[in-house]
Amino acid sequence: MITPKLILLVIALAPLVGAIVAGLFGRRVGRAGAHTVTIAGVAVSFVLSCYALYQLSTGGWGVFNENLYTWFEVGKLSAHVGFLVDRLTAVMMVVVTSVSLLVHVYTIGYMRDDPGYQRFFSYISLFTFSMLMLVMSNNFMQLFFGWEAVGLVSYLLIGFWFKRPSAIFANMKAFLVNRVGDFGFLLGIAAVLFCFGSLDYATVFASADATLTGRTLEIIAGHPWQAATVIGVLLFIGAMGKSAQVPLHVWLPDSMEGPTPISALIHAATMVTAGIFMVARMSPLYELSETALSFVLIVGATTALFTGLIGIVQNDVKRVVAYSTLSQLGYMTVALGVSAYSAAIFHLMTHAFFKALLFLGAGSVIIAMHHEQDMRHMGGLRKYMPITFITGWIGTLALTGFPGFSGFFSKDAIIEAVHESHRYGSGYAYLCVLIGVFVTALYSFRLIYLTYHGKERFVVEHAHHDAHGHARDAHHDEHADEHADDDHGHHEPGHLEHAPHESPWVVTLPLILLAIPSVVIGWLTIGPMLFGDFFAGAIVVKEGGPLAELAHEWHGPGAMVLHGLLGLPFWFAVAGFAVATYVYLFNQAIADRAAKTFAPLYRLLQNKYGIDDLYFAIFARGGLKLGRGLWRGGDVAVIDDGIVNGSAALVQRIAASVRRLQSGYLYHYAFAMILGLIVLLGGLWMAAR
Amino acid sequence: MTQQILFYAFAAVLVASALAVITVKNSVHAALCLVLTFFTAASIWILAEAEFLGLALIVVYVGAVMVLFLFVVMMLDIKEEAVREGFIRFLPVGVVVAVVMLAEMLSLIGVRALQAVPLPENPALAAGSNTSWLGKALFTQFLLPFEVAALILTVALIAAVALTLRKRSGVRTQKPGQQVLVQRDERLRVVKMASEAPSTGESA
Amino acid sequence: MISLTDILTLLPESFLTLAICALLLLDLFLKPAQRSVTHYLSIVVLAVTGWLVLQHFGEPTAFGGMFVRDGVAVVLKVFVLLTTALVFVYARPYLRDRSLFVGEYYVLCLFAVLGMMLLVSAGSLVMIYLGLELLALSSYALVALNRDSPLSSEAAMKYFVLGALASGMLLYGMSMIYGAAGSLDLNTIHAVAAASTQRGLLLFGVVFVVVGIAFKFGAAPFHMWLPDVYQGAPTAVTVFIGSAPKLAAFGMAYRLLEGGLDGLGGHWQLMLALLAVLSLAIGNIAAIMQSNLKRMLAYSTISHVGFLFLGLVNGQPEGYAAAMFYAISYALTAAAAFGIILLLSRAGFEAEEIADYKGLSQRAPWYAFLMALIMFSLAGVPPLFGFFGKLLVLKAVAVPGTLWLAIAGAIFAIVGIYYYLRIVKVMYFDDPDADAVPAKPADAPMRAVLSVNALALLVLGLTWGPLYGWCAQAFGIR
Amino acid sequence: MFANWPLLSLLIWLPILGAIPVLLAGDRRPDLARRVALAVAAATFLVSLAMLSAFNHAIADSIARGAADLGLLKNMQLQENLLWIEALNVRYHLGVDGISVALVLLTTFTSVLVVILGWGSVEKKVAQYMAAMLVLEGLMVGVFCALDALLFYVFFEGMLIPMFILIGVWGGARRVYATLKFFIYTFFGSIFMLVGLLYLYFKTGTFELAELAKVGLSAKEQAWLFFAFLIAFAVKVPMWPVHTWLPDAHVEAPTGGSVVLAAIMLKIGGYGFIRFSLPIVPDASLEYAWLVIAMSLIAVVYVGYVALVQEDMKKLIAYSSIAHMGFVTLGVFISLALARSGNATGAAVGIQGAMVQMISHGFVSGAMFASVGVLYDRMHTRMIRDYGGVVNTMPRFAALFVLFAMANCGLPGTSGFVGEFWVILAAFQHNPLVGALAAFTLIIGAAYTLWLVKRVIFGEVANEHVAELQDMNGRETLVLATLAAAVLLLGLWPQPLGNLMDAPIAELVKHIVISKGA
Amino acid sequence: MISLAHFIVLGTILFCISVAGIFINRKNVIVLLMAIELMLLAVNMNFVAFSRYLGDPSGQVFVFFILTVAAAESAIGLAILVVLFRNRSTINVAEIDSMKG
Repeated sequence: MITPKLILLVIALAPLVGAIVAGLFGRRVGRAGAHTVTIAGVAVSFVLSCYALYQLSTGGWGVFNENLYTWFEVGKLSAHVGFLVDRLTAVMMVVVTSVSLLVHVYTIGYMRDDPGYQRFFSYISLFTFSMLMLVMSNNFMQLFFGWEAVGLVSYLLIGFWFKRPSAIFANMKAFLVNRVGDFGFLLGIAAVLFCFGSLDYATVFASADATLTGRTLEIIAGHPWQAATVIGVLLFIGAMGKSAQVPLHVWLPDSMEGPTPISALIHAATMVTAGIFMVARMSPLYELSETALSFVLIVGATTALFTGLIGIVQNDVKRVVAYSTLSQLGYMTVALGVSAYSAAIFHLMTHAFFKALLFLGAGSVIIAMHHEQDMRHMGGLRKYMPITFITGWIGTLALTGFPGFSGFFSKDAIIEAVHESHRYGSGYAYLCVLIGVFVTALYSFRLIYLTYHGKERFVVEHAHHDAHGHARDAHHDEHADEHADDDHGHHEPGHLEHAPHESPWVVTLPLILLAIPSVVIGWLTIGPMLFGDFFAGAIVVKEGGPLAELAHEWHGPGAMVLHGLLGLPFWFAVAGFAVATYVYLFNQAIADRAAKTFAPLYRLLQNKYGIDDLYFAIFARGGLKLGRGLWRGGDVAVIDDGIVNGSAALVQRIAASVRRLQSGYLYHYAFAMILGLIVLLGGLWMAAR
Repeated sequence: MTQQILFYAFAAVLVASALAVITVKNSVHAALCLVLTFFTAASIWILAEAEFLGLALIVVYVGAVMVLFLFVVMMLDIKEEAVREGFIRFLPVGVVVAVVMLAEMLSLIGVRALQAVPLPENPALAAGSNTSWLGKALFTQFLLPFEVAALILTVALIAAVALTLRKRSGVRTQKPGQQVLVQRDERLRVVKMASEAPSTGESA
Repeated sequence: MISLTDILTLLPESFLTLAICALLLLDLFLKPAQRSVTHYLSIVVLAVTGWLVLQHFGEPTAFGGMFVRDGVAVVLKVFVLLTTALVFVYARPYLRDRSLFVGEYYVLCLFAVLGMMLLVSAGSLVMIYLGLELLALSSYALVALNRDSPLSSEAAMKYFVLGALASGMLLYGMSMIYGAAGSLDLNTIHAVAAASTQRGLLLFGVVFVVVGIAFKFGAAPFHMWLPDVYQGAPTAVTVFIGSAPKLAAFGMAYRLLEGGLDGLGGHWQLMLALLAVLSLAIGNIAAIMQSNLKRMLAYSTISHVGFLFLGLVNGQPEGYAAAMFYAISYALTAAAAFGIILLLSRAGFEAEEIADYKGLSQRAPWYAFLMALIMFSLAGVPPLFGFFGKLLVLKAVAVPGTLWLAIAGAIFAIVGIYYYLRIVKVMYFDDPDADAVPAKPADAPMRAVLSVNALALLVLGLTWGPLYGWCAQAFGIR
Repeated sequence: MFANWPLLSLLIWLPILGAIPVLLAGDRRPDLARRVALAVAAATFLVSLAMLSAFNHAIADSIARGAADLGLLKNMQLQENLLWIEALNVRYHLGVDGISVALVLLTTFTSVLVVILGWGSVEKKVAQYMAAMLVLEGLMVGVFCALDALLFYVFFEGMLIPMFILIGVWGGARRVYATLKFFIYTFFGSIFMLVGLLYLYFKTGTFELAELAKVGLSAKEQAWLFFAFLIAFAVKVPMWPVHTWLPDAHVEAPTGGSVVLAAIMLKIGGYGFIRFSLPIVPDASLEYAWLVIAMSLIAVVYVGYVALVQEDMKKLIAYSSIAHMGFVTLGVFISLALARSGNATGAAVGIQGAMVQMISHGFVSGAMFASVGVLYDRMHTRMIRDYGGVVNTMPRFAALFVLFAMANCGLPGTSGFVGEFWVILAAFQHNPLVGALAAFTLIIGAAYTLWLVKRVIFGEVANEHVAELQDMNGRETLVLATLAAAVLLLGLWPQPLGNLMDAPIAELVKHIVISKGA
Repeated sequence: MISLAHFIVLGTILFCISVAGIFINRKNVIVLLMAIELMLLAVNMNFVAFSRYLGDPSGQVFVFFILTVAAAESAIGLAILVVLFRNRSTINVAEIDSMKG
């Protein structure tokens, strides 16, 4: 009997099976076995997810909400593992499984000769499972469960090349920064439980209005805070961690230490959007607190602009994309902040495709450049790798929001929504997202030009390998991996052993497959998703919201494209494009001159506003100092040496003096007896009086 | 009245000689003072009509114990100068302790209350004499302690012998019994000696 | 008047007296090589006496109340005899190694036992005094038994002088009590003490009596003799004076304080409480610094006396029962502890320095194990026997009013645990010195009896109910 | 089918008496000793499984003789109630409820693993080591089964002896200091409890826990008793500031000792709070709950920071143990406060969380110490700086170690998450700030654990010693994999454990709501 | 008339003298023993007086025993002293401190 439950179970578990097989029996099934079984698992998930989405979209299924098993039950409170699958979930499932599937395929090429091949497949399948559990959850406990599980896999994958000091530093940093977010998230869940007495979405959402309206929490005595705000902010802190919002964004650029496929999958397309998804999912709660939403809005806007700025000065090809991801996540957050949840989800979806595309393209370039990631040693690659080049352009156009491309629809919708919003902070946000468009275009095209256009800034040293020598090179690449960051490889930066060439089909195929939705998905889905009632029931917006107002003016995607050509954002993008084109294609000296002229600004951006250093100083070094102080000062000095050993020493000292009383002289002994007698007599005398 | 005068006289001597016991330098003098103390104490007891004990004190103590003391003092031949060192230093402490104690004890005993009570008629008179009065008690009511006291004396005997009697192993004394028992063979032993053989290297 | 029942009641003591005399005579005719006859006969004498004690011949009192044979007396006597028998077994190899294997040792010990038996059965001040002196005089002589040892004679001298001083004080107290009560009979004194409103003299006497008791127990500050005597005496004597006399001292305290001066409970309880705390403090603290095991055990004795006093402080049957139980447990444990020292010593090697025990677990694992049991028992770690003694005395004071004593006891138990653990540490955690004297093959009966004795600490720890029941019964609890 | 057997006595005495044949096997035949020990431990584990099966189906009190109304303890099953000391009415009264069953199972389970672990890592005096372990096991089971306070105390203290020996004989360089500190610290704590128990005996004339829970006590009495219990159990848990024995003891203890110490012994403190403090002195517990909560929070935050800077792996894990045990005490006392404020569900959540945390910590910290033991056996150093890049040479080990590390920082899906999650939820209901401080463990716990992992496991091979490391052998793999399975199972499906403990916890919550002022 | 108090006070004074004697004599054991004899004399004085006062013979009987025991005690004490002197060639208390601490 094929029931929705069974299908959903298969969707969730198929990647897990793949992960277990590849992970535990990796050596037995071999490389081919490992990628076959994991790809099969994810493929099954993908196909069934599409089916589920289809069924849900067409009304074939109702909203699925069922518990699978009771995880823990105490008194009236119970936590289950279960699925809540509605259209929102289904969209996420499709996005996750599709990107994941493509990344799986891509990995075959990218990781071809890596010794941790099976392990890698196991991890990404495990990630897929975790992400699916996260999005399919029907309760907060499981949400947290998935939330942390994806964090774990992210940790494992960033540190995949565990020999690299930078990688294992980055993965720890990522985990810890995420933990800061989780800290808030967990408290948010605790607050939800406190207010609602339940962890189930359905129960919570159904009674959200009734329960939270007017309710306050007194966290600090005498300062009652709106419960909805507390919950909203706390939960959003979790999202800030996972979706890398300022000030918890610092981990994402560093996470580029991981292999590129996971940068695409986890740190661009899916995991980092979990926060966005979560807030959208919690829209019934967020709608109850203007304050929380304003908070979201401001954080998102800040992220959108200021992280984008850093992208301009980056030279590592992956880091540029990473900062762009940060910035785009900021856009999504801004959308959430103005109650345009579906716009956020919509952007999430389009972004997933084009950002995955950009990352995988970057990965393709990196393969070609023998794991050289510095754009200053690239240039002119378009003639070596045309597919990558073309798909790269497509991705960039989508990212910069060129009208008609998917990114255009989603980004424009967000900007418009912000424009429409009257929420506190929306003015600031509007400014940020607008400038953000310019910035995005600037760094995106900078990347394109530096990579694919212009002169070749690398030297091919030993071009005696034939075109099929890649296998051997990859063998060497292993070494390169280890030293990619500190430039101490066996070749100088910018010196290649042989000429770059186009990647194998397993790499290019996903690029192509991702390029397609990057172009068309926006056109196809904006209608129902943004302005239709596709998300009705899943996303709740109080009294319309900005999207509802936009809906009045919406006349289909075509009209939107035309309208977009006249819109402010488009011209900002064009400006960015123009600047980038002029500077990086024709007159690169300007860039250097600008860097010199605005040295303080340049350094500020180079230093990422000093936030990393600040954190390192305060939390890492400060934490260590604090710990050492508590240990040496508290545990060792006061408790151990002072109280414990101190009292022992005191007893010893007393013992030494008591010992001296026992002098060995008879008359002292007699004296003691007589003294004892006198004291006892004296005591009696006192008592008698 | 006479009794009182006698009592005070004896008491004065008693206290004085007791003080002398603890203060004189010479141990022999101390022992002799102690003898005097016992004498006066015996006199006071006789004054209190405890004749038997008074006499026993003189006979047992002065006759036996104090002689033993003197014997030991002389046998051990202690140098008196060395023995008296530090005497002055500790005298004040001793006096203070004694006085404090005396004050405590006297106030606790409640001397005033006891002072009012004169001694009653001597009950021993009814029994004939103090000795028979005591004797009766001793051999009826106190028979068991009496036997135990005998055991204590036995222990003292055994202990004193065990501690001081020693057969010195290093001292050569004549043992007539063994001398008499000696046999001819034991007196003379014929030792056969091999002649010196310088050629054997082993003996060298 | 004396009757046959009086003699019958005293049958164990009479038998013991006659047996001692017989042994004394017999020993004269034994060659040194035949000394074992005295040894085994002594043990037989103890056994027979013990059997007679348990037979309950005659009446509860004899000689007009001079002698009392109640449950307390019986229990104490049985354990005095048992402990002494253990002592004899443990002492033999030691004595033999040091040409101390003489009849006097046995005779004096047996006289001391007789003194203890009379002491715990005393019904009169006179009997208490005489029993005490019988015990004390024998002990003085025993300590000096090793005539060639300067330490022994020094210890004996200190013991003697201080002992004489203590009995002088005790006697002074007795004279006051006599004066106040008009009788030496403890029952009469009890009645007077309970009824009298004029307690001045009695109270005055009580102070001195308490001093006498404290000295016999070795409670601080009347404890000064104890470390020196324990250390200086030949170990074969230390094992004796360190074990059985504690039972007798308890008997004496019980007779005097409960039997005679119950009516003044409030006063002597306070005094004992002070002495208890002081003993706990001094005993436990001073023991830490010791390097001589015998001396350390001496200080540990002082601390145990402190605990025992906690039971007496209670002044109720439960408290006495606890104290008696404690005394029994202590006597058995101390006998075993000194037994180990005896076991490991040999001619020229006293095995009394703690450093001598380094790495014992590697050289003689079984002895080390036994010693560890003993030490944990002394430290009061469950499930060993010693713990339950502590439990009972703490229970006796863990009531409103004396709770502070229980807490003080607890605190000093913590201090005390350190030095017991140190022995275990030395035996188990340290490696033996290269020149460590190897454990000799001990004589079989000793090894067996010592093993049983030490293991009994564990077994009795699990099954102490009947023993405590017996103690409780002696004091008329249920 | 086992319901009428004296299973609990069997569980206690089988290992204790089983130590005798192990000793008889002697140190000269180590393999025989090991095998006998393993057989005994395994048999005990089987008996504990029998207990579990009997527990579910047993008719309560089936072999209890003269069992009175047990009140609070009415969920006790498999009781054995014999008179031990008639004169004092001390009873040999055993029984288990769900809480005890869980802890007993943890004990027997861990003991089997510890015996297996001892196979390779103990070389000298094997028979004595194994015997000490078995005796320790029996005593620990006894603690969890005793329904008579004195019996409890006897087991509670008796444990110190084998542990003292274990650390002292088989420990590291500073073992003597460590073991003396351990012993005296613990003794220090427990002796005051003894005085407290004796006072209760004075009040009630019994040591029966059920009776003690019923007796009315004035506020002052309760306060005194509360502190007597607090000091005993706080040392055992251990709570800040009486925790400093633990790092030393752990560092110096042999691997097996560390595992037992962390996995089981510390639990006795938490168990004590649940069995003694809450039922007997609920009002004082409530009054001073703030104190315990504060101490627990300090344990979480302060000790977390201290753990961060440790250079010795075992010390780090030891400090992390303290921090984790902070959640146990936090959960227990938060629950009390919640129960009194009418939030029964919250209270149950807190206690359940505390209990699950105890069990989980048993697995996780046990596994962590076992892992360090695996490394120590090879390198003979515990210093973090001597390691690095272990994953290169010991991939299987590294995988498991990372798993345990994740469990240690409370990752969902592992057992470490469950207890912390519940406790934080409960704490938030008590006071959001308390919840926030508790939740701080998410950050600091991850920080010290992952930093450890980073420095030990990841990176380049640090030196030639690491380069020569051999991956785990079968025995080690078996132990760690078993623990890993337990960690995951408990993390993914803790409900069976919850079911086991539900009834007694509900009863406890019901009980502590009632003030017992007299 | 001689009252009971006379004797008791005398006994007390004797007792205190003996205590003082023990105190100030830091060298000679024999003098210490003599001081103890004084103490016993004080006790005996009390007993005699009380016995006389109470008209009860047991006090005087006790004195009898005390005298007996004191004699035995002296014998043993002096024997010990002799042994000590043989071993140490001194009975100076200030020199006899080989066991202490």
